[in-house]
Amino acid sequence: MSRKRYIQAINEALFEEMERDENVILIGEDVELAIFGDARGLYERFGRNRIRNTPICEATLTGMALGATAAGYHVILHMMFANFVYTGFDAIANQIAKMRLMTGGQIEIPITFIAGYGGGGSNAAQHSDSAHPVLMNLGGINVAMPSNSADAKGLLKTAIRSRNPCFFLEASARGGQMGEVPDGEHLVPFGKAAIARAGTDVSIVTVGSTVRTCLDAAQTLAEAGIEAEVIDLRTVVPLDEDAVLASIARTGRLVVVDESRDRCGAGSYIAAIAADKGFKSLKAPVKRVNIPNVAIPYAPGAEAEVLPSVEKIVAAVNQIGARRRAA
Amino acid sequence: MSRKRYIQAINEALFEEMERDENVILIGEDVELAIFGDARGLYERFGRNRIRNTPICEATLTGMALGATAAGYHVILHMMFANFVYTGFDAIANQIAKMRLMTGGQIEIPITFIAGYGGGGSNAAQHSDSAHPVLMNLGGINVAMPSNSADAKGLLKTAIRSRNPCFFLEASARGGQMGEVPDGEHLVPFGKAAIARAGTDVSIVTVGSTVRTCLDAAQTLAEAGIEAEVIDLRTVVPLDEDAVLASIARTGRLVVVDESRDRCGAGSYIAAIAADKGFKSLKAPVKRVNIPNVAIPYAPGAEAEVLPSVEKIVAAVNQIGARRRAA
Amino acid sequence: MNVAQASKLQSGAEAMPDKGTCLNLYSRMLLIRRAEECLARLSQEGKFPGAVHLYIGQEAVAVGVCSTLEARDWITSTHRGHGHFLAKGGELKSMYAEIWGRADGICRGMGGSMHVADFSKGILGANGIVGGGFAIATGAAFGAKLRADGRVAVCFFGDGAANQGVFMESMNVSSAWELPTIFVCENNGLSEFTVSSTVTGGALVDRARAFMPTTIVDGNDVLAVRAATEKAVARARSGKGPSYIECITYRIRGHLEAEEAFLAGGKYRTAPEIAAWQTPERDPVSRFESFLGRQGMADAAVLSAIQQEVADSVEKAVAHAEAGEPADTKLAYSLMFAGQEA
Amino acid sequence: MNVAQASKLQSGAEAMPDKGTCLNLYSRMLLIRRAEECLARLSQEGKFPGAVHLYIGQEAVAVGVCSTLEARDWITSTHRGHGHFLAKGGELKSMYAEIWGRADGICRGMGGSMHVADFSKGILGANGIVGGGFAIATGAAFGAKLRADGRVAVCFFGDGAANQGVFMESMNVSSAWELPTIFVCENNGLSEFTVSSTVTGGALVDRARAFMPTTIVDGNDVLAVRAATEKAVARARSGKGPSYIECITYRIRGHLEAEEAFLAGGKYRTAPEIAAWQTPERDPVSRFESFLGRQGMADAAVLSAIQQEVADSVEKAVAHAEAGEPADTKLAYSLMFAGQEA
Ligand SMILES: Cc1ncc(C[n+]2csc(CCOP(=O)(O)OP(=O)(O)O)c2C)c(N)n1
Ligand SMILES: Cc1ncc(C[n+]2csc(CCOP(=O)(O)OP(=O)(O)O)c2C)c(N)n1
Ligand SMILES: [Mg+2]
Ligand SMILES: [Mg+2]
Repeated sequence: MSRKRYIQAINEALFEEMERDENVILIGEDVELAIFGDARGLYERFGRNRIRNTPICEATLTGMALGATAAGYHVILHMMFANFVYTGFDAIANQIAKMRLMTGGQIEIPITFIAGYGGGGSNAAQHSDSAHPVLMNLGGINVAMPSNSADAKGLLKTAIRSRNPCFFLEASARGGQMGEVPDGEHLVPFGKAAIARAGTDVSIVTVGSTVRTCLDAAQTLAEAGIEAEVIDLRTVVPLDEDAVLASIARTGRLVVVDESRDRCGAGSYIAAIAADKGFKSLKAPVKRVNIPNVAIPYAPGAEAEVLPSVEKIVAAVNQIGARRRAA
Repeated sequence: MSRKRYIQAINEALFEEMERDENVILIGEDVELAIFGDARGLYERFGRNRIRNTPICEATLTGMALGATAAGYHVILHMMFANFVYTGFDAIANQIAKMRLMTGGQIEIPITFIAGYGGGGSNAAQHSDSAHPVLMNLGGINVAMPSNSADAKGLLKTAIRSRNPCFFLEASARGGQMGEVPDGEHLVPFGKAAIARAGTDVSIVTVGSTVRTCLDAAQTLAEAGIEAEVIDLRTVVPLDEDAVLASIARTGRLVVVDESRDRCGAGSYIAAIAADKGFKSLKAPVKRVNIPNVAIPYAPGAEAEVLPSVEKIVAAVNQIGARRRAA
Repeated sequence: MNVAQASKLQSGAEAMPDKGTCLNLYSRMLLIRRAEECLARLSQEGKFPGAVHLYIGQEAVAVGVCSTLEARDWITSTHRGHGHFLAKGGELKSMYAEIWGRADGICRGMGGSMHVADFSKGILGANGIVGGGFAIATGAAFGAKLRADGRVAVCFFGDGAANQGVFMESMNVSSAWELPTIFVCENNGLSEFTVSSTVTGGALVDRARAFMPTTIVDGNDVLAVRAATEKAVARARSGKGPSYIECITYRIRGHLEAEEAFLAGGKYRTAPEIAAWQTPERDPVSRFESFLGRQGMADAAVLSAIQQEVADSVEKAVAHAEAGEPADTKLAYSLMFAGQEA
Repeated sequence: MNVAQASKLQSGAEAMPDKGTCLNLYSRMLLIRRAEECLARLSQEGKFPGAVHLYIGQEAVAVGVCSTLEARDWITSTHRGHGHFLAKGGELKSMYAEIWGRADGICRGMGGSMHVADFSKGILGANGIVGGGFAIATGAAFGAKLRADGRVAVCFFGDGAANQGVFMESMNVSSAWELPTIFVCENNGLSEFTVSSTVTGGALVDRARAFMPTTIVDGNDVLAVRAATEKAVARARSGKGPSYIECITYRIRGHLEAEEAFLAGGKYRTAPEIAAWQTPERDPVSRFESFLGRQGMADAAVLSAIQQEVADSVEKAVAHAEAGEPADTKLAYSLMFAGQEA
């Protein structure tokens, strides 16, 4: 184990996987100088045939990633901010998410997309969106959203070894967060949630940038005598329904927290699963703490107002009457 | 009242609104020859300064619609198939959905987008998608999805008179469906659901292309003694939560039906609302009948397999034990 | 371009391939022609689901271009993709089976006409998104460039697609990185039911000229197309970068079969315009047939043998498709991901 | 283009505006310069949230172009939008207030630096999406064309943005429909931390040449920029269609303030390269200042009066922004739609 920043763990995964497999290449705008830090040093190590700055043309870059798989490459396409996923959305939604089905399974599509998502930095509406809901709706794309350094490394390595397209979404606000990362080969499987904190009174299901917030909320709740269980989904496609259902079975109460807009967001989907397969376990309404149906404002106070927070999570838990169980 | 096809009702709305307001213009690929029938005759009536064929360049067309509003136009942009919404997604998601907020409310954005959506015609994955979930997630866009001729006319007229961006999604498979349309001025407000069929035993909440399917299912259920209430949402943004909650309060049971993929789809969102604000009313799990998380296959049997159907709806209702109430 | 202008373009006759090659060109074009005619007929009879966009009139482009390619080279195709599929070596039987929605279709019935693909033969798919092939071809070419293996990627696209911005983006990447991408514009003057010139600024070739060598050829002259492509392929294989070839041609059938139903009496072109492109001198197939005769490469017997062979293939393919099993209705769940259920 | 090449471009001195105009050009450029320098300083001091992309070095472009426009004309801007905003008549005070996230910011604190807009003055917004302005400007120009009211729409964009396909799409629509769109490329040779030439095929001007009249000017010569724009505006107003003006210039500051933090020691340009564009002969402001002196249009007293006025404005704007109320934290809910809660 060693302590590393979230962004360093990503960088390590890229290094290791590019060392392991020479068919892995990384392209994107400004990846050579590695402005997010995740690609730092790769250009110096692997050179221009493995790491390459592209022109600004997201619509083509996404389609090119698909084309390059025909030549046997695993393409890592760095899309910078999740908002630019919309710019390159056509080939993602119409080609990559559908191509394997449309060809009757002739092909595998080993592409890893990287994009930073989420608010908190006064980056305003065009640099603060979370794109995972629209990606989740496409059907043919895996979506990994690590909440900590170890998962950042392990999930990215899994993505790069997978034969399927995957979005690896970096929590923009978490890049500097420290965490323990196992030494040596460390892979985190897709579709296996983690119990980030065990608890008996309420389940808080979350992913990515808000896991930390939920853990902080759980701490606050604990001080008030409520033991919250925090489930970190790690990947939203595939999604570990069993973990969610098992947790609700234990606690009977659910608050879903994530950093995406509410309408057709990730939180709504998880709530829907609970309302169906978990219904028998539920003792109270399923609450959602996420982003209201607005674009992200610039001014810090106005931005904070629309982001998930410890206060909102605690309030949601209290609203559904989670109480300390009799011992 | 007179009987009209769904597509004719749309055509009528376009005629009337373009007569009413000379600032309304309609552009899109092949709108002059009106291949879907919805724009038929408009070119002959209004000429090239009001109706205009565009080049194939969805990414620019969506942004142009925004620009033209600065010159005081209400732009109707016909995008043909919902899949092409993905092609023009950038300006929709990054500009139009956010621009009013980003400018501090300086502007209104009167744009009506039209697109046909949904499967059933062996049009394969790139011509059969439903784009409403991704649009719903953006936050700043209204989404109208008429299920019948009267609503098709009334909702489109409302969209064209509104000062906000709106997607008017035509159910591709319903273009030929006949229905009564009120004569004279007929406007249907946004955010007001209709009780398409009243019932006491189970609520079926649906919208657009699947309303007819749900009514057929309700008929089948009635024959088995189960009275289903069918709620036609009409618009999914804004969404008439009250109508949904009131119906569940009456029936205690909910099946959500719509033609979009399950993950972060419209159905999941409605189920999530029920699991929160409607929880007290619910006597059984909330079931979703929609599209599984796949692209739409071409072959008719394989396509039918993934679309909502009477059988699936009936099965879902039966699964949650809806029974005829004691009289 | 109208017929008179197209006729003035340089002919490809001087770069004459040998007889065997010529007969192959002929039989491939004829196969496409007959296969498409058959689809037109059976579409009217409702023999298969879905729509078809037929390639009749443009056969010389696909065949001329693909005759210069190796099996390992790639093509990306369009919504009008049957001709490209067959020209690049796709199997008629499995294409028909696909269009019929059969389990043994080339895409197991999941894609249909607009998505016929055979990656094992470098056919990266017909595409329902206009302009969808640009980036895919460019990405494949990028792969070839990185491997320095001499493979090339041909992107077929229409004059309508040339208004999609990905056209410029792909040319830019191909040019900046000297990729072996060959941009083949099939300029048939039409973009669905819109006359392309009404929605197009300037000349398409000038867009390409900003990035790479360009040439305009008579797209109904299979040898001219072939000669132009040979140059582009040589340039691409030797690592020098992309080329643009514009083939002036015409679509004889409607945008899609049964377009009348969509048009409801509306018209976007005239009967004489169509007829002018169907004369024996303009039609790519009959024109090349006469040419073979004049060159002494094929007498009536040779031609009729080829014609018979083609007719047999089409007939067999229909029988095969008709007899096929419907596609597996549960397949979608397992096909979305490799080794993962949807 | 390097300094030596840029210096050879045609100068605008022969199309000399009158003295009043020239002094306005100077004071506008100076206002932008001082306002940006102040932001650079206060950014380091952490006086406002969010990032700023400064325009220092490119002032002649925004000012030269906008000096030819009427209030009713439109501009679309970029992530580097302060200069455009101020040149088109936007108010410094309300721009600063916006950057400070204040309730009385021009966008009520909702947009920040990257989204400063004043629709009442035809400023259709800075934009965080590279290339986002192309279609918006084209749409506005389409509106003007339909109304035949002689308004024009100017689209400012960078050399990096010129690789976005919407550039070609917008030029195509503008050209096909003869729209009054004026494409102003600010070619500063840089695209974030990438030297643009490494990701760009061919010459940008050739892309435009396929659609419309083009010209390349020294973007650090305000009169040259103005003269070129005057021609384009005249053409546009008279209904003849779009033009392309490429302004060769250079960005003096980092891509965004505090870029060093992102670069972690990495370099994409050299100090001498920057210095070469900062000489009195190259810098757009000091160069025009000398020119005014040489022409006898402004003596030291006139210049220092202007300088004082500019300094005062900046100082007042800072004080105003510092003293402002924070943006309303609940505003977002009511701003997403007109007359409808989110
Ligand atoms: C992104 C997208 N927009 C629109 C369409 C609808 N469409 C299908 S074919 C076509 C015209 C294409 O014209 P061209 O590229 O010249 O090809 P041709 O039909 O002439 O072979 C259009 C607009 C589409 N399939 N995809
Ligand atoms: C769609 C999109 N892709 C990428 C970015 C990130 N980005 C911001 S500015 C920039 C470079 C723009 O270069 P140029 O257009 O030349 O403008 P300059 O910064 O030189 O003024 C990039 C890549 C973005 N904001 N939007
Ligand atoms: Mg065409
Ligand atoms: Mg630049």
